[in-house]
This record gives sequence, C-alpha cells and structure tokens, in this order.
Amino acid sequence: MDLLINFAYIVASILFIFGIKMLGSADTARRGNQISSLGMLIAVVAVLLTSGMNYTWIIAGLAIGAVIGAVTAKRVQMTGMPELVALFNGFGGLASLLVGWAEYAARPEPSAETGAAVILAILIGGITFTGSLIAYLKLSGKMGGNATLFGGQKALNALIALAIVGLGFVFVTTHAPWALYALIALSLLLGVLAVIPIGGGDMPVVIAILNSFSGLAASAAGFVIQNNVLIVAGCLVGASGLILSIIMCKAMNRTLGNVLFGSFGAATGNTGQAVEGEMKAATAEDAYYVLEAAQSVVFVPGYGMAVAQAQHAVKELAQILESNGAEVRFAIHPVAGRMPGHMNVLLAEADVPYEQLAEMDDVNPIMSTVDVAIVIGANDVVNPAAVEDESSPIYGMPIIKVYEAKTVYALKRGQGAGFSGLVNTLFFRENTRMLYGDAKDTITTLVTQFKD
Amino acid sequence: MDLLINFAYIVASILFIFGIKMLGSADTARRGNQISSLGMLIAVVAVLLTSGMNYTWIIAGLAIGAVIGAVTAKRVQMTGMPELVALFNGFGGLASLLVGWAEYAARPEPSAETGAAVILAILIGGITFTGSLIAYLKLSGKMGGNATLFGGQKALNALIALAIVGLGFVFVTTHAPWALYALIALSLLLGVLAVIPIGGGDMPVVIAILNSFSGLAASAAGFVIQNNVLIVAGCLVGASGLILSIIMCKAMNRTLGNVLFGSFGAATGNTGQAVEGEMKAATAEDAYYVLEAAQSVVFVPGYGMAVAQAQHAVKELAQILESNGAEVRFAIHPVAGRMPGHMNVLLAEADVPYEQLAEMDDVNPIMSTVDVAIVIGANDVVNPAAVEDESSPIYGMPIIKVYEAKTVYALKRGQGAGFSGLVNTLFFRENTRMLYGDAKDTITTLVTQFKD
Amino acid sequence: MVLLLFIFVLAGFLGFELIQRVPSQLHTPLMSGSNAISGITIVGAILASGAIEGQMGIILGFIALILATVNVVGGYMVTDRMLAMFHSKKGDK
Amino acid sequence: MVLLLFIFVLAGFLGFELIQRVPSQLHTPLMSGSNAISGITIVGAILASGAIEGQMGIILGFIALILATVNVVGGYMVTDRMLAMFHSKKGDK
Amino acid sequence: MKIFAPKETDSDETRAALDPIGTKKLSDLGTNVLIESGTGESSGHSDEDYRQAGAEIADRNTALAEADVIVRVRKPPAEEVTKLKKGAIHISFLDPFNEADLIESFANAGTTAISLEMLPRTTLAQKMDALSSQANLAGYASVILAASRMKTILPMMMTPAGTISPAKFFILGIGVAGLQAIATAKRLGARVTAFDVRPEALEQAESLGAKALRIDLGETKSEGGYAKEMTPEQIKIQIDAQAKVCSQSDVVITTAKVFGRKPPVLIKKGAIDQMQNGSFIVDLAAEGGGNVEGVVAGEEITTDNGVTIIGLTNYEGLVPQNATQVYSSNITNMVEHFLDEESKTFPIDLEDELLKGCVITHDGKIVHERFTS
Amino acid sequence: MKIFAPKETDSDETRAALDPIGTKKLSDLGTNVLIESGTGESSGHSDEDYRQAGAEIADRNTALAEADVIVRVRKPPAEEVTKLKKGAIHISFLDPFNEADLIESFANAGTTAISLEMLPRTTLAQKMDALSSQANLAGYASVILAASRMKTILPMMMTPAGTISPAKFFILGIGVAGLQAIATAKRLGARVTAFDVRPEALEQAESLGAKALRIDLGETKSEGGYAKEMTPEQIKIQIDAQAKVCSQSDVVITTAKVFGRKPPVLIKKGAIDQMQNGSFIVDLAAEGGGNVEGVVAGEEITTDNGVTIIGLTNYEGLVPQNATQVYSSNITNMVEHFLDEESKTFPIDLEDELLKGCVITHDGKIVHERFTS
Ligand SMILES: NC(=O)c1ccc[n+]([C@@H]2O[C@H](COP(=O)([O-])OP(=O)(O)OC[C@H]3O[C@@H](n4cnc5c(N)ncnc54)[C@H](OP(=O)(O)O)[C@@H]3O)[C@@H](O)[C@H]2O)c1
Ligand SMILES: NC(=O)c1ccc[n+]([C@@H]2O[C@H](COP(=O)([O-])OP(=O)(O)OC[C@H]3O[C@@H](n4cnc5c(N)ncnc54)[C@H](OP(=O)(O)O)[C@@H]3O)[C@@H](O)[C@H]2O)c1
Ligand SMILES: NC(=O)c1ccc[n+]([C@@H]2O[C@H](COP(=O)([O-])OP(=O)(O)OC[C@H]3O[C@@H](n4cnc5c(N)ncnc54)[C@H](O)[C@@H]3O)[C@@H](O)[C@H]2O)c1
Ligand SMILES: NC(=O)c1ccc[n+]([C@@H]2O[C@H](COP(=O)([O-])OP(=O)(O)OC[C@H]3O[C@@H](n4cnc5c(N)ncnc54)[C@H](O)[C@@H]3O)[C@@H](O)[C@H]2O)c1
Repeated sequence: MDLLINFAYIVASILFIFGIKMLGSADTARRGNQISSLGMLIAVVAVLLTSGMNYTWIIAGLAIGAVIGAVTAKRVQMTGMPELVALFNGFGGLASLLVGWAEYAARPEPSAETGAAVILAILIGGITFTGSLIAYLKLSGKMGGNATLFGGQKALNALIALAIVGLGFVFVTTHAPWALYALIALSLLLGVLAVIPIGGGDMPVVIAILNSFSGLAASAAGFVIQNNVLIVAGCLVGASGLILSIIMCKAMNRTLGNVLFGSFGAATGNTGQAVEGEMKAATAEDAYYVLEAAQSVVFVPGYGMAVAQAQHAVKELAQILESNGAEVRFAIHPVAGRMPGHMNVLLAEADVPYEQLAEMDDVNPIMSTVDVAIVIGANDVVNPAAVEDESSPIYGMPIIKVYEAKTVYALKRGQGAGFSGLVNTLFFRENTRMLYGDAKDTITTLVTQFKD
Repeated sequence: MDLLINFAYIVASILFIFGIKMLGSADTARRGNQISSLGMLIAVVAVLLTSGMNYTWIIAGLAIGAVIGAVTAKRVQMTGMPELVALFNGFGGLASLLVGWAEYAARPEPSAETGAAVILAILIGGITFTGSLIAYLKLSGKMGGNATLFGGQKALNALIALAIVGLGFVFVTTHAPWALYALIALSLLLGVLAVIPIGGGDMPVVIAILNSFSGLAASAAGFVIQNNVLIVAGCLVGASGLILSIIMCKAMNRTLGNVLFGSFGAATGNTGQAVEGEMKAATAEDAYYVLEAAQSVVFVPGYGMAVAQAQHAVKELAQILESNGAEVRFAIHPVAGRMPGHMNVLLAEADVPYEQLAEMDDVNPIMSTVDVAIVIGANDVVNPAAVEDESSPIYGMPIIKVYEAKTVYALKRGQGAGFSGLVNTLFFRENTRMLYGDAKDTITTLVTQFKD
Repeated sequence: MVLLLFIFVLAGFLGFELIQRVPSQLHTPLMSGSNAISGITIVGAILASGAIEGQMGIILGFIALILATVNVVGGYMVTDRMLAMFHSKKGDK
Repeated sequence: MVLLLFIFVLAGFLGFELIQRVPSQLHTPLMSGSNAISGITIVGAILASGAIEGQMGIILGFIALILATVNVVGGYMVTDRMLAMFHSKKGDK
Repeated sequence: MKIFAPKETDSDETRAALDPIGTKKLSDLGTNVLIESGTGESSGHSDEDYRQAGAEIADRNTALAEADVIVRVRKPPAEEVTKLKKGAIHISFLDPFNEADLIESFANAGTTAISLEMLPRTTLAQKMDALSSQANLAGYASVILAASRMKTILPMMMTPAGTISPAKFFILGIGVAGLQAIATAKRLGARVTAFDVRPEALEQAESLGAKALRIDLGETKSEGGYAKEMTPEQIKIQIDAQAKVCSQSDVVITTAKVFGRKPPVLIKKGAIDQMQNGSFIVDLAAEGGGNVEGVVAGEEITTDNGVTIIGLTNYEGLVPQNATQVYSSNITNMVEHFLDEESKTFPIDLEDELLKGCVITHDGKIVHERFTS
Repeated sequence: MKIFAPKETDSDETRAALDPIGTKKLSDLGTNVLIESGTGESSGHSDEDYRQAGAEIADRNTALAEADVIVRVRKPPAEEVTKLKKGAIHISFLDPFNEADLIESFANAGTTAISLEMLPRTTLAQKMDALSSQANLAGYASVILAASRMKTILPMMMTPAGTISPAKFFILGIGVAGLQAIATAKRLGARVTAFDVRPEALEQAESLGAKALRIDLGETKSEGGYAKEMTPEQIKIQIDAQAKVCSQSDVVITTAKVFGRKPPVLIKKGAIDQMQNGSFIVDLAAEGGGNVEGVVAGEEITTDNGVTIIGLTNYEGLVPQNATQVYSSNITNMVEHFLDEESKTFPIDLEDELLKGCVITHDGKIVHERFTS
C-alpha cells in the first residue's frame, strides 16, 4: 500500500510538472491547469489511503474547504480575481504554518532537522499569509493602494529578522513552545511589514513572490512530515514563482529588487511639464498578445518611421496581422513626416497596397471601433492637445484621433518631442502604452513574436 | 561523514545540471564543460571519503585509466574526435555493466528490485558497449561505413529481446549466474546487431543515442548500488542525450525512427536525371552558425527572390552580416530574373547600396575566397553545367561561379528547375546545402536567428 | 533527509527551467495555477488532521485542512475561469 | 527505492528541459561533454573496487574503474579541445 | 459672399486658383463662386465642370468689380487692382518684397491683399500653405523633366549587354521641393546626394534614402522654417564642396530660397565649367534670380561645355491638374478657416496669428509690419 | 578584319551601332574599327571619343566597300547594299518579314545578312539579344515619356492640401518592354495593372508588384519566348476585358508583338472612346502597325475625347546614350563570340544554333528556312 501511495505521489509530481509547463503557453494553458488539478486529486486520494486515518475530521475539513473555495471562485467578478488569488495564496501559506505547528504539537521533541523544517514552514507560511492578506486588501481597495512608509521601517525589519534567527535557535535547541509562538507572531508581523510599503501597481509581482513563498512553505511542511510530493510540488511552485516574478518585473522594465525595496510610487515621465497620468511602457511581447487578438488595427506612421526606415518591417507586420484575420489600415495624416506625401513615398516603397491607406477624415469616425492603433514615430499628428487644449499652439489642427481607439501603442525611442516641440498628452493616457526603442527594431521584434 | 558525502553529491549534481545547460549555448559551452568536470571531481573525492575503502586498487585503477584517457585525448587528431567519443562512451557503458556485475558477485542474492536494476545496468551497459564499438569502427573507417543488412535481421532481434526478457525473469527469481552470463552475452550481441544496419552518415545520431544509453546504464548502476549521484547524473545524460539525438535528426530533416530503423543509405533527390552526389538539406539554424563566423558573404539573387519578394528581408540580413563584421556583396548576373535589370529594381527598392552590387566578372575571380555564397532563388545563372558540361544547352554562358565558394546555401522552395528547365548540378555538390522553403521565409528565419 | 534535499534541489531546478518565456497575458493565470499547486500542503493537512495524535494537533490540522482545501479548490476553479475567458477570446477571431 | 525513483524521474525531466535549442555546431561537443558526465559510473566503480568484498567483485570493479576513468578523463579532455577550437574560431572575427 | 477666380493673365501659367472640387466646397459653404470662362482650360477643367460644381461663369470685369473675395495664383496686373471694389479681399501669391507699387495700389484701393507666401508656416497653417503645396509638386516635376530630357536612364541595370550605371543627382536645398525631388529621383533609382545649410534637413534627406553631403560651415540657424542668410565665408566653403559633387553629377537640382531675399547663388560658373557634357542643372529658384550663375528665368540655355541649365519659373505648372487641385484646396481651406458661418463673410482680424502674417494691406493702409517702414 | 559603323541614315534615329566602349573592345580583340564621322553625335559621343577608343574616322563610301563587317542599327538603304564587297557581313535589325526586296539584294550582292531580330532567344544568346536590350529601354522610356506629358503626377500623396490619387497605368503585353514599363511605373508610385496572354508572364508582372489582369482565354501557348497568335474569339474576350481597365486608366502602354506577324490590335476604337479626357496611350508596337486602332507610326494624335495616342517608332532612342551602349555591347559580344582568334575573321557556320537562326542570306543565297520558300 505504501508503495502504491508513493507511486501515486510520483505520478502526481509528474502531472504537476506537465501542468506548470503547459501553463506557460497560451495554447495549452487550460489543459495544463486541468492536468495539474488531476495531479492534486491523485495526491489527495493517495494520502487518504494511508492506513490508520481518522476520516471524520478529514471529510468535514475537505467538505467545508471545498464549498468555501468553490463558492468564492464561482461568485467572484472577473475583475476581482487577482485579489482572490492573493487571498487563496494566503490560506495556503497559513495551512503550511498550521501543518508545521500541528506536527510540533503532536511530537513536541523534534530532531534538529525537523525542528528547522518546522521553523521554516511556520516562518514562510506566516509571511505568506499576512503578506497575501495585505496584498488582497490593497488590490481590492479595502486599503489604500499607495505605498505606506514610515521611518525606521528598515531598522525594524532588521530587528525582527534578528529576533527570528535567535528564536529559531532557541526553538531547535530547547523545543520551547513560547519560542514557537513568538516565531509565529513575528512571522505574521514580518509579512505585513514587508508588503505594506509596496505600491498597488506592483502588487502582481508581490503576489507572484508570495506565491513562490507559499510553495516553499509547502515544501518546508513536506520536510516536516517527510512527504516528498509536498517537497516536489512546493519546490516547483517556489522556483517557477520566482522566475515568474522576475519575468513580470522585466515586462515592467524593473528589477525585482527595485520592485520590492526600490523607490515607491508611480514614476512620472520627465517631460518637464505637468501632465496627468503616467507614461506606461510595455514590451513587444505584451503588444503581441493584444495584437494577436485584435480585429482591427490602424497604423499611424510619422516622421519616426522615416528616420527608422521601418516601412518594410511595418508592411510585414501588417501582412501578418491581415493573415491573422485583422482588418488593417494605415491612417496617413496629411502633415506626417517632413514633406507632403512623405509617408506615401515610404509606404509605396514597401509596397503597401494603396487600398490600405486611409485619409484622416475617413479613419477618424471609425476610430472608436478600432482595437489597436499603432503609432509609429508619429507625435504631433496624434496630439490630442490639438482638439482639447485651447491654449496649445496647435489647437485647431485636425489630428488622427488614435486616443479613441481601445488600445494605443506608441513607438518612440524615448521622451523626444515632435517637430512642434510640444508635450503629447496621448502618451499619458490610460489606454496608451509606450513601446520604447527604434521603431524598426520594435516592429521587427513584434514580427518575430508572430513567427515563433 | 556520510552527510558530507551526500552533500557533496548534491553539489556535484547541481554542477552537472549547470554544466549541461551551459554546454547548450556557444558562449558558455567551454565553461560548462569545466564546471561539469568539477562536479565529477567532487563526486569522486566524495566517494573516496567513504569509510572502509581499499585504496590500492582504486588508486591503481584511477591512475591507469587517467593516463590512458589523457594520452588518447591529447593524441587524437581533430578529425578523429567523433569516433573517440564513441569509444569512450562504450567504455562508460562497459563500466556500468561491470559495476552491476561486481555488485552481484559481491552480494549474489539481491532483492527483486536490485536484481532488476542489475539486469538493466548489464543490459543497457552491454548494448552501449558493443554498439559504441561498432560506431567507432564505422566512423574510423576500420569497418565499411555502409549499412550492413541481412535477411531475418528483424526476426533475430525480436528473438533476442524475447530471450532477454525470459532470462531476466529467471535471474530475478533464481539469481542463477548462468542467466546473468547469458544476459551479458545477449546484450553485447544486441548492441552489435542494432548498430550494424545503420549507415555511416547517421552515426552521429547513433552516438548520441548510445550516449543517452550509457547515461541510463550509469543510472541503473546507481540503482544497484543505491547511489543517488549516479542516478541523477546518469538520468540527466540519458534524457539530454535523447533530446539531443532528436534535435540532430530534425537538423537532418529525419525522424529518429527513420534513422534507427528506416530505409538506409543516401537519399538522392528525385531530379529525374542521374547526377552524382546528393542534395543535402540544411536548416536555417545550421546556416546561421556558418554565417555567423563568415568573413565574406556573397548573395546571388535570382528570379526566386522576385517571386518571394524577399528583397527587403535580404537587405536586412545583409546589414546584419555587415555589422557582424562580414564583407557583403550582391553578385548580380546579367540575366537573373525575367527582365534586364530585374534584380536592380528589387534591390534598389530595398535600398541596397549600389556599392554592394557586384558584376559577375568582378565577383568570379574572388569567389574562391568567399566563405559563404547565398543563392536566393537563382538557378540557371549559377549552373556549373554552363562551364563544365559541353552537352548542356547553356554551355558557354557565363555564370556566377558560386560553386567555388567555401560553402553555398541554395534557397529554393523545392526541386523546381529554372527558366531553362535544366538540372543544376550545383545543388548536388559537396559544399552546397539546400535551404528549402520560400526564400523570404528562410531569410526571415535567418534574421531572427541573428536577433535572438 | 538527504534524499529529500536532493529531491528538493532537483525540483527547484526543474521549476526554473520549466518557465522560460511566458507571454505576459499568461502571467496571472500561471500565478493562479501554481498557487493552486502550492495548496499541495493539503496532503500535509490531511495527514495532520487524520493521522496525528493529540487534540491540539488535530485542531490545527483541521483548520489547515480547511484553508488548504479552499486554496486548492478555489485556486483551480479561478484559474480555469480565467483561462476559459482567455480561450474564448482567442476563439473569437 | 521510491525516493531514488523520484530522483530519477525528476532528473529525467530536468535533462529534457535543459537542452532546448542547441545550435548544430554544438551537437558534437555537447554529446561528448555529456558522455563524460555519463562516466559518473566511476563512482560506482570506485565503490565496487574499493568497498566490495570478494575477489570477483574487486576484479570486475577494477576493470570498471579503469574503463570509467578513461571515459571521464578522456571525455572531458576531448570535449575541452573541441570547444577550445570552436572558441578560437569565434574569437577570430 | 462672392468669390471670383479670374483666368490667369500670364500665358505661361497653366494653373488656376480654383478647380471644380474647390468650387463645390465653397458653394456648399454658402458662398457664390464666379469663374471666368476658360480658367480651367490648361489644367484640364472645362467651364462645364465648374458650372456643375456650382459656379457661375462670369464676365471678368463685372466680376472683378462685384466680388468680395478674388482668388488667383499670380499677382494681378496693376490695372486690375483699381477695378476691385473697396473692402474686397484679394488672395494670391504677391511677391510683396519685389512689388512695392502693387502693394501701394492695393492699399490705395482700400482692398485687403493677402499674400500667400507670407502665411506663417506653423503646423496649423499647413492646410493653406500654398508655398509648400506648390514646391512639393515642383520638386517632383523637376526630376521628371530632367529624366525626360536626359540621354540616359536613371536606374542602374545590370543586363546581359553590360551594366548601365545609375544617374547621379545632386539636390541643393532640402526644403519641401528638395525633399520631393530626392524622393522622386530615388524612386527612379538614381544615386542622390543632397545638401542644405540646415543640419536637421540632412537627417530628413537621409530618411528618404539620399546621401547627405555634410559640409562643416560653422554655425547656421533657421527661423520659422526658413533658412537664414549665411556669411560670405560660409558660402565660399559651401560652394567649393558643392562644385566637386556637381562635377560628378548628371543632374543638379537647386531649390535654395531665402525668405524675403534674393536666392543665394550656389553654383558658380567655375563649377558649371567642370560639369560633364550632357549634364543638366534645374534651378527651382530661377524666378527670384536663381541659385545658378547665368540661369535665365523662364528659359533653357546650354553652355559651351554642354551643360543645360533649365530655369523655368513654374515647375509645378508642368503638372497643372494636381497643382491646381492643391492650390485650390489651400484657398478653400483658408476661406473655410476664416469664414464667419452666420454672416458668410470673411472678417479680417489682424490679431489672428495667421492673418497678421499674411495680410499686407487692409482698410486703405499697408498693415504688415515688414512693409510699413 | 575591318568593322565599319556608318552613321544612321534615318534622321529620327538617335542611336549608333557602336559606342566608344564597344569600339575599344573590338580594337582590343584585334580588329580595325571604322566609324563614319558624326555617328555618335546624337548619342553623346564625339568623333574624338571614338578615335581615342581606337577607331579610324572613315569616309562612308570607301568604308562600305572595304569593310568585312558592317554594323548598324537600322536596315540599310537599298542602294547601299550593292556597295558592299562580296562576302561582307552586315549586322543590323532588318525587319526581314517586310523587306523581301532588301533580302533579295543582300543575296544578290553575295553578302551575309544577319538580322538581329531573328537571333534565337536562348539563355546563351542573351548577351547579343538586341531586341531585349532595346525593348528594355523602350519600356523605361515609354513611362518617362508619359509621365512628362501628363497633367498629373504618378505617385499618391496625402498632403495637407488634400490627397492626390496615384495615376493608373495599364501595361498590355508583359515581355521585356512591358516588364520594364511596369517596374518604372511602379517605382514612380503608379497603380499598375498588366496583362499578357502568356500565363507565366502574369507571375512575372506580379514579381514586380503589378496587379495581373487575369482573363480566362482558354488555351494559349508560347514558343521560344514569343507569343503565338490567338484565335479571333480569344481576341474578342480579351479586348472586352481590357476595354474596362482602359477606361479607368490614365496611361495605357501596349507592347504586344507577335513574332513575324503584324502586332494584334488590342485597343479598339470603342475602348478608346470610353477613356478619360487627358489620358494617354503609348503604343510600343506602332512601328509594325500598332496594338492600338488608329495609331500613326512616328506620330502623336489626340482623339476627340482628349485621348493622346503616342506611336513613336523608337522609344529607346529617347535615351540614346544607354540604348547605344547596350546595342554596341550586343554587337561587340556577337563579334567576340564568333570571332576566329587566329585568323581574326568572322566565319559563318550555318550549323551553329545561333547563326542558323539569324543569318538570312549567305553566299549569294537566301539561307534562312523561313524565307527560302
Ligand atoms: N508633412 C510636411 O510637409 C511637414 C513639413 C515640415 C514639418 N512638418 C511637421 O512635422 C510634424 C510631423 O508629425 P509627425 O507625427 O509625423 O512627426 P513628429 O511629430 O515630428 O514626431 C516624430 C516622432 O518620432 C520619434 N522618432 C524619431 N526617430 C524615431 C525612431 N528611429 N524610432 C522611433 N521613433 C522615432 C520621435 O520621438 P523620439 O525622439 O522619442 O523617438 C518623435 O516624437 C508636424 O508637426 C508637421 O507640422 C510636416
Ligand atoms: N533577365 C532576363 O532578361 C531574362 C528574361 C527572360 C528569361 N530569362 C532567363 O531566366 C533565367 C534567370 O535565372 P535565375 O537564376 O534568375 O532564375 P531561374 O533559373 O529561373 O531559377 C529560379 C529559381 O527560383 C526558385 N524559386 C521560385 N520561387 C521561389 C520562392 N518563392 N522562394 C525560393 N525560391 C524560389 C525556383 O526553384 P523552386 O521552384 O524549387 O523554388 C527556381 O529554381 C535564365 O535562364 C535567363 O536566361 C532572363
Ligand atoms: N510648419 C510646418 O509644418 C511646415 C510646413 C512647410 C514647410 N516647413 C518647413 O519649412 C522649411 C523650408 O521649406 P521650403 O521648402 O519652403 O524652404 P525654401 O524654399 O525657403 O528653401 C529651400 C531650402 O533651401 C535651403 N537653403 C537656403 N539657403 C541655402 C544655402 N545657401 N545652401 C543650401 N541650402 C540652402 C533651406 O534651408 C531650405 O531647406 C522646411 O524645413 C520645411 O519642413 C514647415
Ligand atoms: N531566353 C531568354 O533568356 C530570353 C531573353 C529575352 C526575352 N525572353 C523572353 O521572351 C519573351 C518575349 O519577349 P519580348 O518582350 O521580346 O516579346 P514581344 O516583344 O514579342 O512581345 C511582348 C509581349 O506581348 C505579349 N503578347 C503577344 N500577343 C498578345 C496579346 N494578344 N495580348 C496580350 N499580350 C500579347 C507577348 O506574350 C509578350 O509577352 C519574354 O517572356 C521574355 O522573358 C527570353
């Protein structure tokens, strides 16, 4: 029977491995999740086969937990999912803490190794729990999303860390319950303190980290009860969660350290003028996923396309998008570029069919139905100030109203202004994402994404 | 001490993991190999710390083996390396076989599990050993490289497999030595039989597979002596060797099954005319590595470039190659394409600088100094028959002598002929590789390779 | 214990290698899905609440079990909902 | 034994994941390098020749040790030579 | 409001101030458009086309006296200014720096004279910017003209009968016309080198695939989109560097104008002497005096060493239909921009940025600051 | 061996049979090149240029009588054939299908007449293929000619003053000339539609970015690179489909020739009547009778509905320098190909694939199979 159980554990682990791998790619993600849940089922069934179990409590616990979990999961609004994940994650952490504690309660004189494992389970589980709670509160708006800072925070954290090490040593050597309780308290506190200073915008990364932690906590619990499926699954989650959080940081153009300990709050573009909102950078990869699903795409080329000589790449991207089922148009502003017809020359060179070229007046009325507008090195010709800001020197100039599109990607090298030298509020809008870099490179990267 | 040894094993395993990972990328490969050798050193030192060892034999064995290994490795010619690897690999397999056998000799009444492990170690080790030997003989030319086939081979193999299963069962249940000896003999025989029918050209794949086997053999030996570093390292090698052989097959446009059991011998292109040599397909990835190292590259565009509208992609590749330090030229044959100046129109459209365009007469004299000639959908204009085959209708026409270049990549969709309808012997030359597919796609893939 | 450590190390590496380039749209589902996996501590909780002696242990185990089950069941279901949405969006076009 | 199997499975997956896209130029060195690693059986051979009782076992172990050492030492050295060559070629440009 | 487009008096002028599309747009805006018979003849539009677009074919003298707004391409003959009714608005190119008398007579007649070349070149004004719209076509036409006159083709061709090398073009002055000339010559496959004193213009030339000739001239400035005049030393350095490029070029196209001044002479006799037999110089600044020594406005001359110097005054007139289309559109955009919707009048608000720049006379006075002193 | 290039007698002919580069090459091969004074005048080469390349400036009559090989572009005046020495080789276009008398006189004079248009169009012969080399330039020149005559520009331009739509070109016949016309018009940004009876030609047009007009004509064949004649029904279907495209086009360029026959009339009066005022038809087949109903060879006519039909006979002559360069190169390549290195003679081997195709008369007889009957 034991052999069977262990074998089941191996199968479960393999299913987890496949599950995680498949979750990493869009086509297989859903199947991956199902496979990993199958693994979980197998693991649970296997452990239930352990001889000498008292099923009353188990069945009760499983039932209660399942109902709560299922109901919340069903009920939650799409928008509420991220915070729910945080909450669940916290539960997982707490569960690991409790498992460690329970083991100690049952066998209060653990070996040094087991003792260390207990501490780790409690510590990591505790941090995960309260950290996740804070993340949940911040995300759900029940707590201010802003970074909460107070003086001496760092010193305090250091102090706590020191205390934990000390208490851990005491516990391993003396098995004193008070040390354990103190550890539990401190770890819970540490979780709060660690997450509070981080801004709401960075919460996804924090959750990814906490998720990694909850995996490690499970792994530690596994060491406590000497169960290898816990160790494997926990460690898998621990490692992949860490990688995932690093990937997420990269996608935000930040480092992990910067997110966790860096200067907090929203970074505003150094435009020299006060504009509401912030310029939000995105990666070509993000853009790829949005473009992949887009039904209608409008390219708005400007002088930057000419400078980057990106026309051929743009043509290729347009072709790919078309064959992907999207309707593609090029909206040509009459003064885009530096001479009349500048964009025409370039697009004709790249053999963009004339049918795809649209005049400003034809494209503006339908702009609100456009899924994605890609602004390629254009600036003045898409500056909403021309319509909105009476004090602007270009007020009254007709522009291509890309800001009405559902999503706008603006390709620029940096924070440079256009011919008129004006700040462009488009770049600060909610629905605009900046793709920084030479336009040709950016487009080529996008093309590559589609080909992979 | 045991803890220390085990810890060392873990470290060694980690080093192996890193080593293999780093071996997979050109920049880190050498360091990777060194790291993995460090892992090996640690593992060996660790095992030497095992208490109660008789060091006489060990030191003698190590010394003898090290001297032999080092001397052969130093002495061997660069060209002889692949077969040497095969030989070494065979030794590894035999060693695993012997370890399994020795364990049985020492403790002749193994448990069922250990017994199975012993059988596996012997079986896989034996196959690896003789298989590698045959591969070595074939590669070093001491045995005909051709596939050696005889009737009933498959039936014989099946028979042996059956016998092995039977003997294995006998051995596990009765521990009879004769069963073991029979198993050893059969496994050795099977190795020979499995490799003999495979052609010399496919030997690299065979070696990769045998390498994977020797890893598995080590792993099996690990199960026999219950040593986890053996299991881990062996299994790593087993899995990565398998993947590697699959990758190698892909690079040859074959499947693994096809290599191992498929129709043997050289596949000739179905050109309808008898031409010496064969058309050898390559992948863009292969081409990438050659291009990456090339100092001078000549593009030879033809009508196929026009059909594929590949000019922009070609221009981009040329730019990349230039910035990579290569000298890039476009050799324009006067009748390439379908109208005079056809190539000029296209390349001008893609803005290829006129300085890079070279006339046939200017480029032919230096062709033998060119590292790579890339023939993009050209056919007649590079057909050596015009210079060599007096009976050819195009005999006497001047051509671009790409065949004099060190390496030629010919981009075509398939086996289609050019305007003149003639077979082109260029494609069958030793230094020519075909990159099949639409020229634009192929070039774009190459560009992507450079960007990654 | 050493073997467990071995397993731990290998699993860690495997976790690293598995997640290579994840499209950003999948970040959240992936996080959510692996969160569900981290609910594997449910196995520990089951053992604690079913096989451990002592009242304290059982109570702790019981709470742990409820929490872990919420994590597992809720986690998988939420992930599935997310991915279903994603799928249908892809299916659209 | 179960744990060993666990380790085996994990290592197998890890081996698969590690080798993803290997440039064809590296195929041979990679093969050669992992061949050297498969000489890990040297550890087994050492144990066999140094710690096993019985003449037969020791002799077999001794031969195994020699062979495995050849594999390990020769394997690493050949691989290194290959890679050194490759490197200098890359360094050229 | 009556808007009148008389037939151009210059017999070389192929353009018209309004085309049927513009006519229609103005009619739709609620104005009455009067067209002299034959106005669109040389740009491909018949009276009937205009009539269908809503215009009335009018007698010239009557209409001149009646119209509230007179639009035309070229400056009016002096005698016609007096025929205008008081308060009438006259929109056209006026060449005000060289036409003091004409301006005087506009003021005396109590009319408002709008000089299109004086329109400030802000981003906002581009839709009315006739200098740009015409220069653009002139740049295109100059290259086609050269191509049709050359004994050789522009693109490179590697053929079984040998290689034909690409023609070499040198574009001097990378404004609107220069850029379009670059684009057109590049399209046809010529090798194009370009030069301008404004450094940012060099980048623009490169964005069209031309080779920029970079001459170190020390400091140069630009103001409001126009080049400033250079020092004599700067001109010297530039001239030498250019002479070298010219001697290697098959076609040289010059477009350098300086706002309100005579265009600089960039190609001196010495440079022309070194040019090849059969080569061409196309001077787009010929009307104002030319960038080329010896150019004769409106004519084509061939030097002793076989260099043809073309000095048309109206390159855009070579493509009259499109030139009329865009000019008409500029005019229409201007009227639309300033039209008072209610009263259907064209109020002259001298506080307005744009009008301040281009209104020369108003209410019996010369009001433009550059001409009042 | 003396090779003589006389000045062309047709006053419209701007090309020459040899240019200085060809002259040099022939001299280097060890032959004596004689050039009549003024031969290169209209293609941009002076007598001095030839002299420096190694030629001797010779008197026409003397040289005609002396030369072993006479090279020229156009067929000779009948009276000059008799002046040639017996056994002399005469290389030029001959239009042999329409010049039975001329051929007769070549045969009578005992001279070898090589007709360049009869050269087999194998891959090997391309370096001497003057039909291709000239058609290529004709294709280019026809587009530049049209562009310089049009009232509009070719490319699309979206400008602040409105959008100028691209000119529409329709190329009929996608041989060498048609392809180059497509390429040139595309380069300038026109929308190009193209048609040919040979289906493979449509793919070639597409490889240059044109839209291929696909008309289902049933079976059509091509032979040796030339189109075969079509059935009357096929011509009807084709003509209707084309008429529609013509009516939407600004410029129609026709290049359809059929080997040894009168070119098919592809554009009938009905189609021309539907075309727009101001549009152009450029007929590259005008010399042989034309693809366009009513075209007059060598002239330009304008129809009542304002369609200009250009029927030049020598489009390549519009770029005489390059046309001469490639023609000269074809001639030189031919001489080099057949030259006996030792004896420096041009032996006529009628077994040779190429000579068999293009030698019309030899040794006092008409030897070409198509003209013997
Ligand atoms: N069409 C005409 O005839 C004409 C003539 C003269 C002036 N203008 C004026 O020019 C302007 C045209 O507007 P526009 O929107 O086309 O251009 P723009 O407003 O000048 O903006 C161009 C933008 O492209 C970006 N850029 C430059 N190089 C790039 C590269 N390699 N990759 C990516 N981005 C690059 C620049 O930002 P970064 O530096 O941050 O990359 C810049 O913001 C108008 O103001 C118009 O009035 C037009
Ligand atoms: N230049 C002229 O004026 C002129 C005029 C008429 C005829 N020709 C003749 O045309 C020939 C020109 O020689 P060439 O070498 O340029 O061309 P070619 O000999 O006709 O060969 C073209 C090759 O391109 C390949 N191809 C076609 N589409 C492709 C695509 N999308 N991607 C990749 N490959 C593609 C075809 O092979 P797959 O089908 O296997 O892909 C074919 O073998 C000469 O024989 C010449 O005499 C020239
Ligand atoms: N605000 C706008 O949106 C707008 C509209 C139209 C034009 N512009 C800009 O105005 C500028 C001028 O346009 P334009 O074509 O009417 O100018 P222009 O006709 O006055 O001059 C043509 C060019 O000649 C150059 N030049 C002057 N002296 C020279 C010399 N000595 N050597 C070489 N070059 C010399 C000028 O720099 C200019 O580029 C351009 O930069 C154009 O982009 C801006
Ligand atoms: N062997 C070689 O390498 C070589 C050299 C030169 C030309 N060629 C080939 O020879 C072919 C003809 O060349 P060309 O330009 O001298 O041909 P051409 O001048 O004889 O004819 C021009 C074109 O008109 C087309 N045409 C004839 N009747 C037509 C009709 N009724 N409707 C529409 N189109 C019609 C022909 O198909 C041809 O494409 C081309 O395919 C060219 O590629 C081959």
